[in-house]
Formats: sequence, structure tokens, C-alpha cells
Amino acid sequence: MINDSSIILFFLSLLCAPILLSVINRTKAIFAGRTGQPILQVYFDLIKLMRKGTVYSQTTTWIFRIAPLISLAGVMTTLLLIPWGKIPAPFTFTGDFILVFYLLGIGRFFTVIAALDTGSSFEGMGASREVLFSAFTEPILFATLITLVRLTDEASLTNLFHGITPFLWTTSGAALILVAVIIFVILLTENSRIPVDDPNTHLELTMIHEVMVLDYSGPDFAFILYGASLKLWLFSALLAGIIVPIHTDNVLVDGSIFLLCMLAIAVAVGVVESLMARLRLVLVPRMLVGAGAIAAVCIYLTLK
Amino acid sequence: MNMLLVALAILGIGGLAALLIHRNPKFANGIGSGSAVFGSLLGLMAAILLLFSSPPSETIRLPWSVPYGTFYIEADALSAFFLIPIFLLTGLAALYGARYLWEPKNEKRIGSHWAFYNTLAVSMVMVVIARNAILFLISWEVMALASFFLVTMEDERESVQRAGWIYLVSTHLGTMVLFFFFILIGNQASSLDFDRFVIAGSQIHPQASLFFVLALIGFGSKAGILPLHIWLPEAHPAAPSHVSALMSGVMIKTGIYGIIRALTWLGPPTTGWALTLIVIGSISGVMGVLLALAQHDLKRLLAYHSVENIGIIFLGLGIGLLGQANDLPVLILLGYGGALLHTLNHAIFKGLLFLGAGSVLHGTGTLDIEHTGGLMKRMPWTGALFLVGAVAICGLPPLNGFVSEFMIFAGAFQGIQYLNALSTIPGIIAIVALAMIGGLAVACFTKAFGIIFLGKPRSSHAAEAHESKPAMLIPMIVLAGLCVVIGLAAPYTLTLLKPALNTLSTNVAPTDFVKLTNQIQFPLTYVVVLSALFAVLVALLFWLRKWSLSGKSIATTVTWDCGYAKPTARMQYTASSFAQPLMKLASGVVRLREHLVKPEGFFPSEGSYSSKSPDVVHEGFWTPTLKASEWFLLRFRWIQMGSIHLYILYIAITLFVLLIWKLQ
Amino acid sequence: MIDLIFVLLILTGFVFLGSGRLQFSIRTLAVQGILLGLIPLWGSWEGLWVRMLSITTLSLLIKGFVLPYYLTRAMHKSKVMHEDHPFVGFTTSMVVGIVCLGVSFWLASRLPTLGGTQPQMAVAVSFFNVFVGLFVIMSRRKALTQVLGYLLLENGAYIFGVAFAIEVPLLVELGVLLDVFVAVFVMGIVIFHISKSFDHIDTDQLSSLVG
Amino acid sequence: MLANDFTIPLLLLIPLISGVLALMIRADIPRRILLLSAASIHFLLTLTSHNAPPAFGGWVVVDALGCIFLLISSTLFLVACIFGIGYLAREKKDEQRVHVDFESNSLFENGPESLLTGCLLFFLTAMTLVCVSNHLGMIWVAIEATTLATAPLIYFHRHRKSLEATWKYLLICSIGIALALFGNFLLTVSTTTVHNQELPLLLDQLIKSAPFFQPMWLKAAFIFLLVGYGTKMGLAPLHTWLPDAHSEAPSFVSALLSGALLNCAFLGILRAQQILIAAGLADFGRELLIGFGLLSMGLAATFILKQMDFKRMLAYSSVEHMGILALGVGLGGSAVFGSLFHAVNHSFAKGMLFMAAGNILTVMHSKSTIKIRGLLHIMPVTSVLWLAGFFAITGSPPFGSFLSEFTILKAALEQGHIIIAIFYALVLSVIFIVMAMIVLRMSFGLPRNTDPIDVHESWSMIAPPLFLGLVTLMLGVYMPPILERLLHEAALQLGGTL
Repeated sequence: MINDSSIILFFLSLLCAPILLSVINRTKAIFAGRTGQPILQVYFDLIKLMRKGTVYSQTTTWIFRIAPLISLAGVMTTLLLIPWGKIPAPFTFTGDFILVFYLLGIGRFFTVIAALDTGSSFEGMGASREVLFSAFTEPILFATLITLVRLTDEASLTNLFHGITPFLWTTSGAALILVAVIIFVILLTENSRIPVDDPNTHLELTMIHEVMVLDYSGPDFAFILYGASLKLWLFSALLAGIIVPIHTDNVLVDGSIFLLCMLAIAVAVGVVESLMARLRLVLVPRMLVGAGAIAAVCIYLTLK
Repeated sequence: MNMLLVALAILGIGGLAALLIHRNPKFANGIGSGSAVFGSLLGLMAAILLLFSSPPSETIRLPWSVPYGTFYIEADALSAFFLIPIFLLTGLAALYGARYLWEPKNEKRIGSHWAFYNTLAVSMVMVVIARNAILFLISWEVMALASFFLVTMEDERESVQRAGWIYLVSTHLGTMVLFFFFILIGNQASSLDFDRFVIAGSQIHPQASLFFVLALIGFGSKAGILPLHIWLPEAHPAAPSHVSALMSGVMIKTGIYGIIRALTWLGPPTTGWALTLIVIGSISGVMGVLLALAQHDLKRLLAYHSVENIGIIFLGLGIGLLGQANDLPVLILLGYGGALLHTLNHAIFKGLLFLGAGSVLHGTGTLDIEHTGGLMKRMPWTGALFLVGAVAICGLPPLNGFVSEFMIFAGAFQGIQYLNALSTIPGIIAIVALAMIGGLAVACFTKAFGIIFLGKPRSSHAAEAHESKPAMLIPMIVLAGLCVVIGLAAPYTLTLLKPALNTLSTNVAPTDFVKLTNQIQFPLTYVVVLSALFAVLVALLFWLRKWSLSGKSIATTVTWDCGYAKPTARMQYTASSFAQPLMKLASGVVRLREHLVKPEGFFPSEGSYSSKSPDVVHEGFWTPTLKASEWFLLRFRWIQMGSIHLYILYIAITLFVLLIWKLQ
Repeated sequence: MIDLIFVLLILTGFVFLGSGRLQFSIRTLAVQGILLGLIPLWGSWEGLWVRMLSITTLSLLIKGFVLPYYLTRAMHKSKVMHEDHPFVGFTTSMVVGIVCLGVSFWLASRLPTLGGTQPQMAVAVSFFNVFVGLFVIMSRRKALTQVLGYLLLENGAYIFGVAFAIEVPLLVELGVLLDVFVAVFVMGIVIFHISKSFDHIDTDQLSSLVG
Repeated sequence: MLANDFTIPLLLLIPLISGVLALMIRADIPRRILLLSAASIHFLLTLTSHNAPPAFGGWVVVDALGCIFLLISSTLFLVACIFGIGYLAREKKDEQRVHVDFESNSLFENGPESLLTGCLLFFLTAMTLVCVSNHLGMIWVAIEATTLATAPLIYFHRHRKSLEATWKYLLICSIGIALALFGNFLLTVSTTTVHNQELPLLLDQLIKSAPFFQPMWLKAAFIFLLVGYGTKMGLAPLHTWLPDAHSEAPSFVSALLSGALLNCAFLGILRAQQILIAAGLADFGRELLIGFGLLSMGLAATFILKQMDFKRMLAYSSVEHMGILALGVGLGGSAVFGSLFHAVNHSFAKGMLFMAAGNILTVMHSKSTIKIRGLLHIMPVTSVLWLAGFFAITGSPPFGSFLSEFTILKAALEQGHIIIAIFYALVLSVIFIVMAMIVLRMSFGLPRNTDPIDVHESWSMIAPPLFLGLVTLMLGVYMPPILERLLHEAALQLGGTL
């Protein structure tokens, strides 16, 4: 069904998304004992990029040009299906989460082939790793969804989140905690944060997501950066929806709780990034398989 | 019905004519392909009419003078639904083939080719509408033989001969199992007419599971489920591209049809059957896509993807069965609906992809992915159309592949939602498998598309590739169009499924049926709306970028090369390097034969790496089995040693034994 | 008296097994033929003298004289006088013969007696000759000896026929005789060809067709 | 029906007399014309012969069973003659009297054509006699006669191998026949129990009074008859002469041997089985037949695998199919119908294959399944026939043999012989696989550059096998009502059900 009221929230999230990135950076800065960049830095970057011209490699074709549009549009569309915690999403229907992940999928598809379009071996490398990790994350995500569906007997995100009540936490908190952990891990992976990937490094060989977009510049790169922030928002929102059981019917209260939770998640990510080192690439699959194992445990818990 | 028969007649006569005038290749080609195209057009209309005809099925039943045979054909909704992809692809592939085959080296065989092609078309139709075991088996085997001769068209190639033999053997063994299936079930029904086969109406028949297994093996070998899939990766690369499109797109679906038809006879299913189907489906799906990922021959890769998609269809069927077993109507509709729709979809995009592979071969002369690259620039149309197919087969919105996978997913989730602990297990397996398949399929097709069409040419083949003629592009355009249309008109495709679903979900009350179909239509509608929004957003962003770039510099330069002096096309990521990390992880199930020559010394002169991935099941199971039985049989060769004395000894011994044994 | 003939028939069988000289074997066969010819005289023929006589004379003629004569000629043609080293030595062959005899008597005893005048012994004797015939064919090298063995086999069957004075119509009777005759005749021709194109008639060397 | 009192006598006399004539005629052309006309007249008579009035005092009649085998033999004979004449003409055309045997590079010449023709016609006479005679003794005489008539045919190519083959054929078959004679006598004795003296061996009378026969003697008789005629029919392990003879005889003769001769021997066994059934000992015979059937099928498979000589391959496939026939009759029930129908299919399909093989042999000068490649490019039509024949003989739809083999399998499962059914299906599949290996390898691929290219395939080479192929194809999709009726009658005679 459609909740017109939530449309505002959709635009709101489009607006706020980049803040999360800044928050992460700020957290890291604090840990490193620096003052760090201003909270709106990401917005400045975006605007700057939008102002610039652009450079295309002569190897590339229209695929390269269309890819950023598609991935950004994809993730924007998904935000129409993501509720703010207990506040229902603009669109909600049975199995909407399937659409969410497949929309991310098409974005990924085009980012990857765009990387191959440049014919650069580094970007090829990045592409290869990207598909490798996504091949792991997708089944795990769906496994966690199985758990949630079993727990709440609901099959759409909004209802799922509604189904997560304090009572549910008391009855099957263990499963929920595990699910939260898994989703956090996946958040780190999908948004190429430490310990999976280091967005700040400048050694192409070590990067995954960043290396794929080496050849972008100007507005295209702005789209990509913005898309990345939206993706971060999306996963944080999923996490938030799971860990916040409280539900007052007051939109303002719920909204603010949700936002606070989002910030908390961003801080958490920052903390992790400051405390952990980047994993060796070969270890990443191991970590993901571990997450898969946890997911299996969750499912087992729900079958009882 | 009459229209259908007329279509068949056109196909048959056209094929015969093509054979008779094979001395004049030009006419033979024209008549053969022409009749195929017109016949299928007519047939397509007939099929659609039949699908929505007010008496749900039309029947022709004539006496037939062969033992146990009656000439009994019927076109109910299920048959009609399967007729649609058959005729659709037959026509388009024929249109494509007419141009594709038109080369001097083919002139001698073009007549016979079209004869077999049309025979294949006719026999596939007969398989779908036959209602008597003898008629069915005859059509079934004619289908196999016709396709066999199409596969072995270029018989001078060693690989083709091997492929032909493997295909022939596996299909024959499958048919043998079908013999048992039909005979046993026929003995139950004391008739070989399908309408008598409905054994033991509502209660569970003691032998039902046996029949189920037999049907699964017999039809599964045609559909290409693991471990009976070995003929697909051999046959599809061997066949001419439009034939591979037809076989992989439609012919293997007759196996699916057979299983569905068999299920309608076997009475109420058990959760065990559902689990079986889902386990087989998951294994076929995941293994199929993994093996595909390891291939460097484009058509082999596509062939393994057929295995994968058959797996997905099985998952759908499994969900449907799960619904029947626990009478959960919504599952029946979502599961069977998804399976049927995916059957249609797979026919469309796999046809598209094989035709695309055909024009790659036509344009570059090679199917080895490693020798291609940068084709997007030289053959833009093929590239774009192949891209559509690739996105569709990965099941990504907004194209058709997503719709069917969505239905299966939704079905599985609903199952998890409504069923009790143990009977959810099939659903869980299905979901995880589907998710895995999804991720891996993306990996596989980004590799295929990216390496073939993007980057720089890796060989001279690719460097002077040329775009195909319109006659070859038009069919692909039509198929690509269908991918988009079905994707964007998802709720309406449901009306296409409804009649067929109605015949399958017998134990659902008509009122519920309507209610449920609407209930399914609802999410699909939203999927479509959001897909549309997505498209709109893309357009907006495009406009936005245009606006922001207006009046600014848009430079072009070399790809960022980290300051390497002379980057060459050979330095690009290759298919094998792209797939390598996944292959490393999957090394348990997918064997990778690597051949590496390391660069040696201070001034390394040469180094090379090549890898190929033989089929695990083939090498691990079938070959040893054959070898063993051959060894066993050859043990008995001493019997015929040439010595007449020995021969007479046999007679004497036989006589003695019989006398002493029988007269005591 | 008739039993004497049967005993003689058995003995001839043994003689055949023991002898390596073809000439001698052929003579033995001739003797057997004559004995066969005599058997019907003890049969019960109600007023069928003509028939009885004709058959007697015919078999006497063919089995006693024509075939032996023809075989002798064939032998001389192929210049093979002696069956040297057969697969199974002559003494051993005799032993085998004794075994065959035992088996034949056992089989005969298995078959219940049917009232009437039929001499039970005939059954055993004919079985015996059939088996000996088979054994000879598979234990001897020379094509000619194998033909002789075949005749022995044939006689075995024939003994049975005449001893039970089976009333097979004359036509068939003649047919049988004719067939046997032609068979031997054709075999003779083939042997002749063999000896011509292989310049030997050792059938164990005729083993090029294998597998 | 146009059948009249003279039908049967004519059926016998025409080939006999023309055979004698053929021996005397020196010139080729008139002799060939004689052969053709005799064959065709015989064929026409056969068509009209069903329930022709018995002749020679009821000694010869045409019952359904006989009529089927008569039809097979006569048709096949006619077609084979047409093919054979073309073959002889080609052999004569290249003037030199001496031919080269390419396997052993030895020289050989052909036997006199007059002898060949004469023996062919005698062969036909004998076969006809087997099919029509109502008297076991006469059946015996006739079957022995077929042996004698065919020996010279096998030895038509005068070289060592064919000589060896002929010798083995003669000796083994004669032994078999001798045993059969013994069987006949035993049978006669077993009839004495009826009223204390032997009955004449007239089939219908025997069947009437069979219930009173002495079972023990009858069993002994059947064993001897089975082993005897089985040798001729080629049931394993008595089949040993078969591959040699088939591979060495001229192809159209091989076609006749395996298409008609084996059937005649089979008919001999069937007659004995009829009596057993009437005597209430049906199961005794059926057990034995099943045993021999399965053994033959299994053994054939081992020898078709990796067979080096394609004519031998066909011969072993005949062993297999004889096994199927025996099995079918042994199973009883609807399998009997299937088995008789299979006899028809097998004869035509095998005839087709042997003729195709003959063409291949004349063009490629080799019987090797290894050396020959790419026939599709050398002699397209023949190799298409070769492939079609392969599918026809292995019982793939839409050929007739599919229906018959299917029927037998169905019967086996109906009667709950699960093991037998599985074994049967297994062996059929194995044989399909191993034959496919050979046949496909021969047809596909590129010919060696030494091979002749675009050979002219004359009508006399193509038409006969093509015709037979079309017949089997026809039988796969449409069974003529007359044939159906015959088969059903015959099945009833053999205690089969419908």
C-alpha cells in the first residue's frame, strides 16, 4: 500500500544521508585526536563535484556513462521501501525487501560492467572482488530475512519492523541480537568500510569499491559518492529498524528515536574503523561465511 | 485447434519441400525458413486463442491401428501455455537462422537442416498436445532424433561427433525410463490414454512415489537437471546458434511440461516430493551457475545457465507442490505461477542470449571469451541486446527475469510464514539457493558481457569484428522487447498464466482462485510501479547531469593507468582472472585444470596461463561407469575364439545340462 | 537276438572311439549302417512288407555302401589316412565313451516305458551313439573325421527311429535319408575345397574368424 | 481371397522348377529374369495365400503363423533378389574374374552365378515348405534343406574365410538338425500313449490329442527340438556359426539368412511349443525360451561392443533379436503378439541394414568399423539409410520395432517379471549405446583423402533398402488391418492373449 505521509520522510532521508559519512569521519578523527572535517563536508564535496566538468576514457562506451545514473537511481528507489523504524515506508507490499536487494543488485551489475568498460586491470580486479563479496552477502541477507519473517510472521519490511516489539525481544532476543550483528557485518561489507575495505587508502590494489570508480570524475563521481551515502543510510535504517523495539504512535518521537539510532550506528561504524585494522582480502570471505553460520543458527532458533 | 493443425501442416510440408529441393539451396533455405516462420505465426495465434478459449480444452480422438495407440490429442490451457514459447522461438530462430546459415559451406546441407528443424518444431508441439502414451513417446523420440541431427549438422568437427553421441545416449536412456513410467502407470489405468491415468483420485496411491521418481528421472534427463545434465554443455556449443536457442530455450522445457503433466496424475503430493524437487533444483541451480562461471566458451557458459534456470523452475514447482501437500493455495499459485512464467521468460532471454552468441561467432569467428573484447564499439546492436538478455537472466528488475523469481521468492517466504517448523525447510532451502544463484549469476554475466563487449579487443578476431545483418538482429530485438514488456506488464502476464494455473490448482475453489490471483497481482503491481519510478529517476538524473555539464569541458583521454609506460590490451583483466577468486573458493565442487608457464630468469621471454573446467559429474561419475561396464562386457570375448570344436562343445554342454536338469 | 545287434552297435561306437585310422573308422560306420538296416526285421509290421523292405534296403544301400564308398574316395582325395594326435587321446576317448554310456542308460531309465514291444535298450543305445558322435566331432582335428562323427550322431537318431519302427510316412523317411546323403555329399565337397585351398583339413586351423 | 487349390502347390513348385532351370541356363540375362519373375510370382501368390485350402492330403496348409513367416520370407526374398541382381551385375561389370579381398589382400573369384541363382531358388522352396508344411517330419526335412541350399550361397566368394565360414555353418547346423531329428522321434514315441501306437506327425492332429501324450518323453523331445532348431536360429550359446556366415556371405545373402532363415528355424520351435501348450506343458517350454532369450541378448551386447567388422556387428544384433523373439514367446500373454510383430520388423530392418552394409562394402572395400569415416560425405544416401536402419533396429520410434519391443516390455511388467523387464531394458540400452558408437563413428567425420569422393549411388543400390526402410517406418505409425489380424490369430495359436 502507499503511505503518502511517508513521502516526506523519503525526501528527508535523501537529504540527511550524507551526514552519516561525515559522522563516521568525525568519529574517526576524534579517535585519532584530530579535529576532523566539518560535519557538512560531504555536501561541500558533492556540490564541488557537480560544478566540475568531467573526463571520460576513450576506451569506454555509453555503459560507462549510464552506470552511475542507474546505481544511484536504484538505491534512491529502494529508499521508497525503507521505513523509518516504526514509521511505515512510502511503499509497502509482500516481499518488498526482495525488490530492495535486487534494485541494489542492478546498481551493482552496472557499476561492475562500467569498471570492466575502462579495460583497466585494477578496476577489473575491483569488479571481480565486488561480485565475489556480493555472492556471499546476498544469501546471508536473505537468511536473516527468513529469521525475521519466522519471528514476526510478516512478509514486508514495514510490518516486519512493526512486529519487532519489546515482547519479541524478551521471547527471542538471542536471535534478534544475532540478526543485528549479521546486518552490521553486511553493512560494513556492502558499504566497503573497514575491516573489509578502506575507502581512504590510495593504493588501488588494496581497494574494492573505490577502485572500480577510479575513472569517474565530476557529476558522475558526485552521483557515485551520493549513492554510496544513500546505501549506507539504507543499511543503517535496516539495522535501526531491527534494534529499536519501542513504538509510540507519535511520528515525531518515533522519527527522532530513529534518527538517533542512525547516528549511533554511524558512530559505531566509526569506532570499528578506528579500532580495527583492515582484514587481508582472503580473510574477508571467511568472515562472511562466519556471518552465514550465525544466520544458520538464527534460522535454527526460529524453527523451534 | 484446426488452426493449430494447419500450422503443423505448414511446418511439415515446408520441411519436406525444403528436403526435396535441397539441390537448390536458395529456394530450400527460403521455403524451409519461410514455412517455419509462417507456421509459427499461425500456431502462436492458435495457441493464444486456445489459451483463452471458453471450453477450456479441445480434443481430437481417433482410433489408431498400432498396439495400445489411439490418436488422441488435446489442447488444454497447460498445453496451450507451453505452445506459446515453442511457436514464438521457432519462428524467430528460423528468421535468424535463414540468414545465419546462408554461407557457402552450408549449401549442401541446408535443405536437410530445415527438414529436421521443422520436424523438431512439429514434434515439440505434438509432445505438448499428445494424450496417448504411444503417440507421446513417438513424438518425444522424433523430437530427440530431429534435434540430434540438428546438433550434428557440422559433423566433421570432432567435438560435434562427441556431443552427438553423448546427447543421443542420454536422451535414449531417459526415454527408456519413460517407457517404465508410462507402462507402469498404464498398467494401473489399464489403458495408455492420459485421461485414464489419473490414478487413485484423492487418496495417496501406494506406488505414487515410484511413479514420481521415474517421471523425475525420465523427464529430468531432457530438462537437464543434475546429474543428468551432461549432454547440455556438449550439445549446445555443437549446434548452430539458432538451434541451440531453440533447444535450450524450448526443447528442454518439454521435460518441465512432462513433469508437470505427470504431477497432475499422481494424486496428492507429499512434502517429501516437494523437498526432492527443491533439493534437486537448488543443486542444479547453484552447480549450474558455478560451472558456468568457470567456462570460457560462451555457448558452454550459456548451456550451464540453462541447467541453472531449470533449477530455478524446479524450485518454483517445489514450492507449488509444497502448497498442494499442505493445501496452501497461495503457495500453489505463486510456485507454479513462478515456474511457468520462468519457463516462458527463460525461453525468451536464453533465446536472445544464444542468438547474441551466434552473432558474436558470426562477427568474430570465435566463441572463446578470452579472445574477444571491446565488441561494443564494433557491434553496438548485438552488444546492447545481449546486455538486455544478461540483465534479464540475472533476474534483475525491471526486466522479466525478476518477475518470475520474485513470485518464487514470495511463495517461499509465504511458506515460511504460514507453515509449521519442519515443512518450512524446503522453503528455506529454496530461498537461500535462489539468493546464491542470484549473486553468482550477476558475477557470471558481468564477466561474460564485460569481457566480451567491453574493454579493448584482446585479439585480431575481435579487432575486426563486424555487426550482423538486420535479418539476424530483428529477432533479437523482438525478444529483447518481450523481456522489457513482460517486466513492465507483470500484473498482466498473470492473466496469461491464469488458465494454466486453473488446471493445476484443481483443489482450489474458483472463488478463492480469483481472490488469490488478485492477492498476487497486488505486489506485482507495486513492483511495476517502482520499476517505472526507477526508470523515471534514471531519466531525471540523466537530465540533471546534462544540465550540470552544460558549458563545461568534457575531455577524453586514456584510462587511468597508474603511470604504466605502455599498457596493452593483454594487460586487461581476463575472464579467468575475473572468475578466479570465486573458483578458488568453489574448488571443492568445480575442478579447474590450470596450465601455467611461469616467466623465468632475469629477462623472462615467455609465460602463459590457461585454464579449463571439465564437468565434475561427467568426469567423476559417468565416464568411470561406462569404463567399468565396458571392462565387464569385454570379459566375455573369449567365447567366440574361432575354434569349431569349442562351439560344438557349447552345443553338447547345453544339451547335457538341459537333459539332466529338466528330466530328473 | 535284437539285443545282440544293440550290443554290437554300442561296441562299434567304442571301436570308433578307439581307432585312429580313417579307413577303419569308415568300415566301422559301414558295419553300423548294415546293422541299422537289419533292425527293422524285428519290428512289428502288419502287412507292410513292401515298405519295410524298401526302407531296409535303402538304408542298407546308403549307410552301408554308398556313403562309405564316397567317404573313402574323399579320404584318398585329401590324402589324409590317419587322425594323428586328436585333442583327446584314444584311450581317454574310450573312458569318456564309458561315461557317455552310463549317462545314456540313466536318461533311458528316466523315460518311462510305454507298453508295447519297444526294446528299452534302443533308447540307451541311440543316446549313446548321439553322445559319442558329438564327442568325436569336438575331439578330432580332421574335417573328415568330423563328418564321420556326424554320421555316427545321425545313426544314433536313426537307430531310435527304426528300432521303434516309427510309422513316419515313406516320403519323410526318404527325405531324411536324402538329406543325410546330400549333407555328407556337400560336406565332402567343402572338405575337398578346404584341402585344395589350405592343403590340409585340420579344422582347428580354421579359426581366423574371431570375435 | 483369391486363394485356390493350386496356390500352395504352385508356391512350392514354381521356385523349385525355376531353380532347376536356373542351374541349366548359361546366359546371365535370362537367368536373372527367371529369378526375378519367379520371386515376384511367388510374392504375389503369397499375398493371396492366406487360408488357402490345404493340399497333399492336409500335409500343407497356410495357417496364420505360417502365413506371417511366409510373407516375411517372400517379401524379403524379392527385395533381396532385386538388390542381388544389381550386385551381381556390378561384380560382373569389372571384367577381371579375380577380385581382391581387401582384408587379407588375397585374390579370390566368385562361384558360378548359375549355382548361386539355383541355390537361391531352392532356398526359397525350402523356406516356403517350412512355412506351409503341417507335418513335423516335413518341417525337419525342409529346414535341413535350407542349410544345404544356403551353404553354396555363403561360399559364393571363393576365398578362405568364406570357406571356413561355410564349413562351420554346415557342420554346426547339421549337428543341430540331427538333434532335432532325434527330437522328432522322441515326440512320436511320446504319442504312443494315446492309443498304444504312434500318431502321424500331422500338427493339427497332434495338437488335438496332445493332452494324452507322455509328458516325460514330450519334454525330452522338446529339449532336443529346441537345442536343434535353436542352433539354426542362433540362440546363444548355439549361435556360434552365425557371425561367421553372415560376415562372409554376399550382403544380400546375409540379409536373407538373418531376415528369413533364422525365422524359419524359429517357426520350427514355435510348432513344438504349440504342441507343448496343447499338452498343458506350456510353462516348461516358456521357461526355456525365456532363458535362451535373455542369454542371447546379453551375449550379443558383449560382442557388438567395439566390434571391428560391421557385418559381424549386424550378425550379433540378429542374435540379440532372436533372443528378443524367444523372450517374447516365452513371456506369453501380449508379449507373443509383440514377439511375432518384432519378427516382421526385425527382418525388414535387418535386411535394410545388410543391403546398406553391402553398398558400403562395395564402395569402401573394407568391413572395418575403424577405418571407415565420414560416410555422409562419401555416399550420402546409403549412410542415411545406414543411420535410419540403426535407429530402426534399436527400436527407436517412429520405427516399427519400437512398438514391438515396447509391447514385450509392457507384457513383462504386466506379469510382474520386474527383474526380466529391467534386464531387458538394460541390455537394449547397452546395445543402443555401443551400436551408436560404431554407426555414428562410421557416418560422421571427414573421410580420409584416400577415400573415393561423391560416389554415384545407382538406384539398384538404393531402392531396395529404401523400400524396406519405408516399410518398417510405416509399421511404426500404421499397421495394416490384415497384418494385425494375422498377428492376433497367430498369437492365439501360441497361447498369447490380446
